Order: sequence, then structure tokens, then C-alpha cells
Amino acid sequence: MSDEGQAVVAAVEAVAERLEAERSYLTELDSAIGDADHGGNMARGWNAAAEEVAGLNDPDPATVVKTTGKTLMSEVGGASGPLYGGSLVFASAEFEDGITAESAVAFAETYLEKVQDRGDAKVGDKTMVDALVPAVHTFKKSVETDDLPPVEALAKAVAAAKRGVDFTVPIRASKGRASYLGWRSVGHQDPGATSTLYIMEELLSVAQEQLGVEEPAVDAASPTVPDGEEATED
Amino acid sequence: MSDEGQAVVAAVEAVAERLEAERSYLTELDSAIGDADHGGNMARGWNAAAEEVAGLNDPDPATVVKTTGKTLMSEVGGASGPLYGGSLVFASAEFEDGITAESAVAFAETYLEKVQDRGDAKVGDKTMVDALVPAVHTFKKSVETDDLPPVEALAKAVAAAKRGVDFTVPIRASKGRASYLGWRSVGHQDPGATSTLYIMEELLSVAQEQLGVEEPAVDAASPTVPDGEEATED
Amino acid sequence: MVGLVVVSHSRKAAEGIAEVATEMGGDTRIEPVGGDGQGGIGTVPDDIEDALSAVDNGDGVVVLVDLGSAVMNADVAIEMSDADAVIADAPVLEGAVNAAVAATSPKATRDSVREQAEAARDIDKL
Amino acid sequence: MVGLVVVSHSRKAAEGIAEVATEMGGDTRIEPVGGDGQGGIGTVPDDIEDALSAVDNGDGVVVLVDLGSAVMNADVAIEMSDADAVIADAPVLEGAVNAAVAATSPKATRDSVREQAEAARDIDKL
Ligand SMILES: Nc1ncnc2c1ncn2[C@@H]1O[C@H](COP(=O)(O)OP(=O)(O)O)[C@@H](O)[C@H]1O
Ligand SMILES: Nc1ncnc2c1ncn2[C@@H]1O[C@H](COP(=O)(O)OP(=O)(O)O)[C@@H](O)[C@H]1O
Ligand SMILES: [Mg+2]
Ligand SMILES: [Mg+2]
Ligand SMILES: [Mg+2]
Ligand SMILES: [Mg+2]
Repeated sequence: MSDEGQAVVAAVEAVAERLEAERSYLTELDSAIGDADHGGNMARGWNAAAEEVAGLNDPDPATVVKTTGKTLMSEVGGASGPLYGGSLVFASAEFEDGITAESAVAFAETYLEKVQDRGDAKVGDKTMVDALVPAVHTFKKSVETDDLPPVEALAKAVAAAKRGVDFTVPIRASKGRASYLGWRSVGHQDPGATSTLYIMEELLSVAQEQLGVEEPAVDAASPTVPDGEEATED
Repeated sequence: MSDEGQAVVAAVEAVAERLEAERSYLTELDSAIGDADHGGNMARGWNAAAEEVAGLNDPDPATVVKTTGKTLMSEVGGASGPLYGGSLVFASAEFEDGITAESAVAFAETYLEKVQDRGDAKVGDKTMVDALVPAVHTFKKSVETDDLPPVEALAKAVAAAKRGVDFTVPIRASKGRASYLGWRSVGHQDPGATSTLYIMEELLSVAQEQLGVEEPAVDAASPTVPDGEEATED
Repeated sequence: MVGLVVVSHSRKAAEGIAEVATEMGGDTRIEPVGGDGQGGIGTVPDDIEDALSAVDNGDGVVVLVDLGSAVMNADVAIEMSDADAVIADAPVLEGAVNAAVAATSPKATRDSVREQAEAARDIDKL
Repeated sequence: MVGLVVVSHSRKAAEGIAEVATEMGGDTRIEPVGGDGQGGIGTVPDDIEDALSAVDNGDGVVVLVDLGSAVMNADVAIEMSDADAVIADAPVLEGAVNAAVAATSPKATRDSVREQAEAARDIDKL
């Protein structure tokens, strides 16, 4: 449990670093079709979350995810607050019995469900949902039908999310601030879909480190987290 | 011209005094079906107007009326500002060739027209229009059809306005803030109709002083304003 | 008495809207909430939840919101809160004024106040 | 570029609404105006006229208003002003946001901006 918890803490830290690095690019995207704050929202929120979870005492993964979500909800004053934050809090329950391939699929599905519940966006509305739906569908199919090891499944999900991000460019926004622009939103990439992709890329790279990329048939139900640097710092 | 101008200055002063005296009653009416500021709006506006017109140098009546209207427009931050103020400014042109029975009728009609133009209220909407319409109709008929002397015609108009004010009590408001209350506005007297009546009562009493109540066939076209106290102060 | 919460991305807007509404619904408890908590534009669910508690006295709360993410954060706050609160699908200022007046009715319920707020969509201003 | 004036009985509300709208329509000139000039609730035609002048650069001005007497005072101000201004029959905050975005369109005209403001009536928030 504790090792899994530390793995998730490491993931949150990696995400925070990445979003800090992408801060100005995300804001640039949001300035074209929104209010130019997505980079700040994400960087501020995830930095605060990384600090928060670093202070947790030997947390289990569900607690780390829940704490991250709660922090995002209070730190991010925009749509991405309730969407990322609220959905993480809600979906964190899926990890209460630990992280397995099965619970990871359940987490992904529950997370997506909550995002759609909250924001009422469908595929094609030019939002983070356009990245999430292909990612979650691909992850689920890769695990459940294709029997791929979790890290490989996640890699496929990341590629799917990337296609979703690209798909947001040529379409007109129907949800969120960008929808105010109507046709003028066509030709611009959605910031929330983009940040969703970045987060997934970081999850993948932490999973690769933690679970080992080479091992093809690694069983996520009993993760072989090494007593390495990332996993033991608190 | 100057005598007529001073008579109108005296009327503005009388109205200001009266509305100051009725300040709390008007506010009480407005607190039942509005935002409890009509007394303050009227007293503040007319006091400022009285000060303003007292400072005019030998003004003609149109200038006094216009100045009064402009002052109300800038001093009254509510519906009564544009309604009273804007309509006085607009109708003041009717007095450009002096005050006669004929120009007084034209003034009254133009004033009413502007109030209805601006506020889009009809009789029965529970506004100042309910006092104004009977008053203006009665004044016009008294002068033009019944050939009554102006002061008598004005007295009849005041009585008509009083009936209009009473009529506002049992009806439901369809314009102004009171309309937000819907059926709960029934049973309350409209503040703006009430202040309209008070203003007319003061006009009547100044007219009686200036033109002499007893003289039955006084010709308003060449008013016999005495060199009295009210008429000569500036 | 039904309470009101006015949520805007701008704290100033929320406060001003509450001012305008208070003029018309003197007794109605109206709590403005808004801003990202750092002086910027945004909404924070915890702050909305506090506002819900501040006006809740058991008769329900109607929430007025401005834009998309205020709706989502109000949703989150309502889920966390003990208050029996509902979001009105209404323009925020006009809905708040209507709701403030409606709440002063002795027969007011949470849903009658919400309905009146939503009727503000149909106000003709011209 | 079409300019915007936001008129509310509360100066705070007008300023806050302009803040929210500015976020979405970065370049659009938006002037908030409101209050009775004595720190209280109300609207004053002279102040509205000044606001019209402040945003007018010859391409027309769209005016957003809150309640009845703001409409009348905006009317008066427009009559006095040189600006080619028109009042939108729209909810004040939602209309201002829509108009701010619409005004940034290269093809925007006074009437297209007003139409977009008025379309804000039909926004579903839930
Ligand atoms: N209703 C919605 N459903 C799903 N995603 C949404 C919705 N509204 C906005 N988003 C996502 O949120 C992103 C913007 O987030 P952010 O800029 O942080 O918030 P805000 O728009 O409030 O400033 C958008 O790019 C979009 O992906
Ligand atoms: N549209 C309108 N047409 C005519 N009279 C109106 C209208 N709206 C309001 N009034 C009058 O204005 C009076 C209220 O004035 P006041 O209290 O000074 O302004 P506010 O309602 O803005 O606070 C009402 O009692 C009514 O007689
Ligand atoms: Mg944004
Ligand atoms: Mg934002
Ligand atoms: Mg009033
Ligand atoms: Mg008022």
C-alpha cells in the first residue's frame, strides 16, 4: 500500500513539474479561445497538490488521489478545478483496494464519467473529453480485450489521447468558454485536452519507471515498486 | 417674461418644500412596493433644482423648467429621474413663448407624452401615469372645451390626479420595480403617482397666489403677476 | 425563509449583484461569493459551500451563477453542503432580483423562488 | 471596433461584470458605469453619456443595462450623446460576455454585437 501511495505521490510531482514547464504554452492555447489562464490554473493547482501530498504520512493511493483532487478543487478557480479535481476525488475510491490493472480501468472509467456528468460535454465539443474518451476506451480495451500489460495499455491510451487533442483543432467548440467564440474557435487546439494529454504522459513515464518498461507481462496487481529514490521520499 | 420666470422659480421652491415635508411618507410608500428611496430621490432632486433655479439670472420660464429637469436628471438616481427630469426638459420648449392657457395645455400634453415614451407605461400599470393621464385630460378639456380659467382648470386637474392616485391602490403593478411583486403589489399606493399629485397641488397653490384665486376670467396670456415677495426674490 | 447565493467569477460582480437584489428584497438573506480566492477571476467550491451555510436556515437555498465553471463549482459545493440547495437556470443579476423579491413572499418555497429566478429570462427590458 | 457600456444600479456590479466580460473579450473596450453618484444605488444619465464617449471610436456602442430605470437613463444618455449607441435587450452580465466576444470578430458591427448580446437570453446554464 505504502509503496503504491509513494508511486502516486511521485506521479503527482512529475505532473506538477511538467505542467509548470508547459504553463506558458497552455496559457497561450487558452488565450486563443478562452481567458488565458489554463497554464496558471494547472501549474498552480498541481504544484499545490504536490506539496499537499508530499506532506501526507504514509498514504495509500486513494488518499493521494483524493487529496490531489481536493487541492485542485480549492486552488483552481476555473472550469478545470471541478473537472479535474472533482473527478479525481470521486474516482479515487476505485483505488481503495490498491492499484491493479482492473482498478486502474475502473478509475479511468469513473473519472471520465464524472467529467462528463459535471461538464455535460460529449465527444466533439472541443474539450478535455475529446482526449479522455479515446484514452479511456483504448486503455480499457487494451487491458480487458487485448490483455496488454498495464504500462503498454497506458502507452496506447496516451497515443489515443494525442489523437484526441489533434482532433480538437479543426472543430467548433460547444462547451466551455471557447463555445462563446462559435466558428472562430475552429483551428485552435483545446487547452484542457492538451493538459489531459500532458498528465497522461507523465503518468506513463512514472509507471514505466515504477513498473519497469521492459517487463512485458508485469502483474499490476502486485506491483514491483523498487525501493528507489522516487518511491521512498515523502 | 421675467415675472413668469420668477413665478416658476417660486413654484419649484414650493414643490421642493412640499416634497421635503413628504419625504418620509413617499419613502414609506416606496418601501412597500419598491426600494424605499422615492422620498429621498424626490426631496434631493427638487431641493437641488430649487437651488439651481434660484441662481439663474432673470430666467424665462422655459429655462427654469429646463434647468429643473436637468437637475432632476443628474440628481435622482432612479426611475423618477428620467421620467420627471427628462420630460420636464423636453416639455420646457412649450413655454418658450411664455406661459399661456394654451401653452400650459401643450406643456402638459408634451410632458405626459414623454413620460409614456420613456417609461412605456399605460394607464393601469400602477405608475405616475395613472395620476398624469386623468390630470392632463381634465386640464385640457377644462381649458379647451369648458373654457374654464387656467387656475380653475388646474384645480380640476388636481382633483383628477387625486382620483388617479387612489386608483393605483387596488391594482397590480405592471411597470417599474413594483411589477416585480406581481399580485403582492395590490393594495398599495404608487409612490410616483403620489408625488405627481403633490407637485400638482403645489403648482396649483402657487398659481392661485400668482394669478389670484378670486379673479374668475383672468387671462393667462397676459398674467397679472403682482410684484409680490415670491415673485421678486431671485 | 429561502436563502440566496450569488456566484460570479468576479467577487465584485457578486457583491454588486447582491446589492441590487437586496434593494428589492429587503429581508432576504443574500450571500455573494466569487473570485479565485487570490484576488483574481474564478470560483472556489469551498467558498460557495461557506456561502450556502451562511444563508441556510432550513428552508432551502437558491443559487444564481454566471458562467460555466461557476455552475460546476456550485454543483460541487451543493454536493458537499448540508443545505437543500438548487441552482437556478437564470441570468445571474436579473434572476437574483426576481428571487430576492420572490423569497419575501410568505408562501415562498425553494422551488417557487427558483422558478421566479428562471422567469427572469423572459424579462423584456425595452 | 464596437464599444460596450455596462450600466448597473450598483457601480460595483457594473465593474465586476466588466471584469468578467473583459476576460473573454480581451481587446474590447468595455466601460462600467453605475451608482447614483453619491455612493448609493442608481444610475445617472450624465455618467452614462461619459461612458459612451469613453468607448466610442466611431464604430458604434452597445449598452447593457440591468433594471428599468437604467434603461430609461441609458435612453436619455444616448439621446444626448454623439455616439451611435443602442441598448441590448439582454441579461446584463451574460449579454456583456457575449457582446465582448462578438466585438472581437473582424466582421463585428454594432448590430451584430447587439444580436449576440441578446442571444444570451437563450443560454442554458444547466
Ligand atoms: N463543460 C465542460 N466539459 C468538459 N471540459 C470543459 C468544460 N468546460 C471547459 N472544459 C475544459 O476546461 C478547459 C479550460 O480550463 P480553464 O482555462 O482552467 O478554465 P476556465 O475556462 O474556467 O478559465 C477547456 O479547454 C476545456 O477542455
Ligand atoms: N416605466 C415607468 N413608467 C412610468 N412611471 C414609472 C415607471 N417605472 C417607475 N415609475 C414610477 O416611478 C416611481 C418610483 O420612482 P423611484 O422610487 O424614484 O425610482 P426607482 O423605482 O428607480 O427606485 C414609481 O412609483 C412609478 O410611479
Ligand atoms: Mg481558462
Ligand atoms: Mg478562467
Ligand atoms: Mg424607488
Ligand atoms: Mg431606486
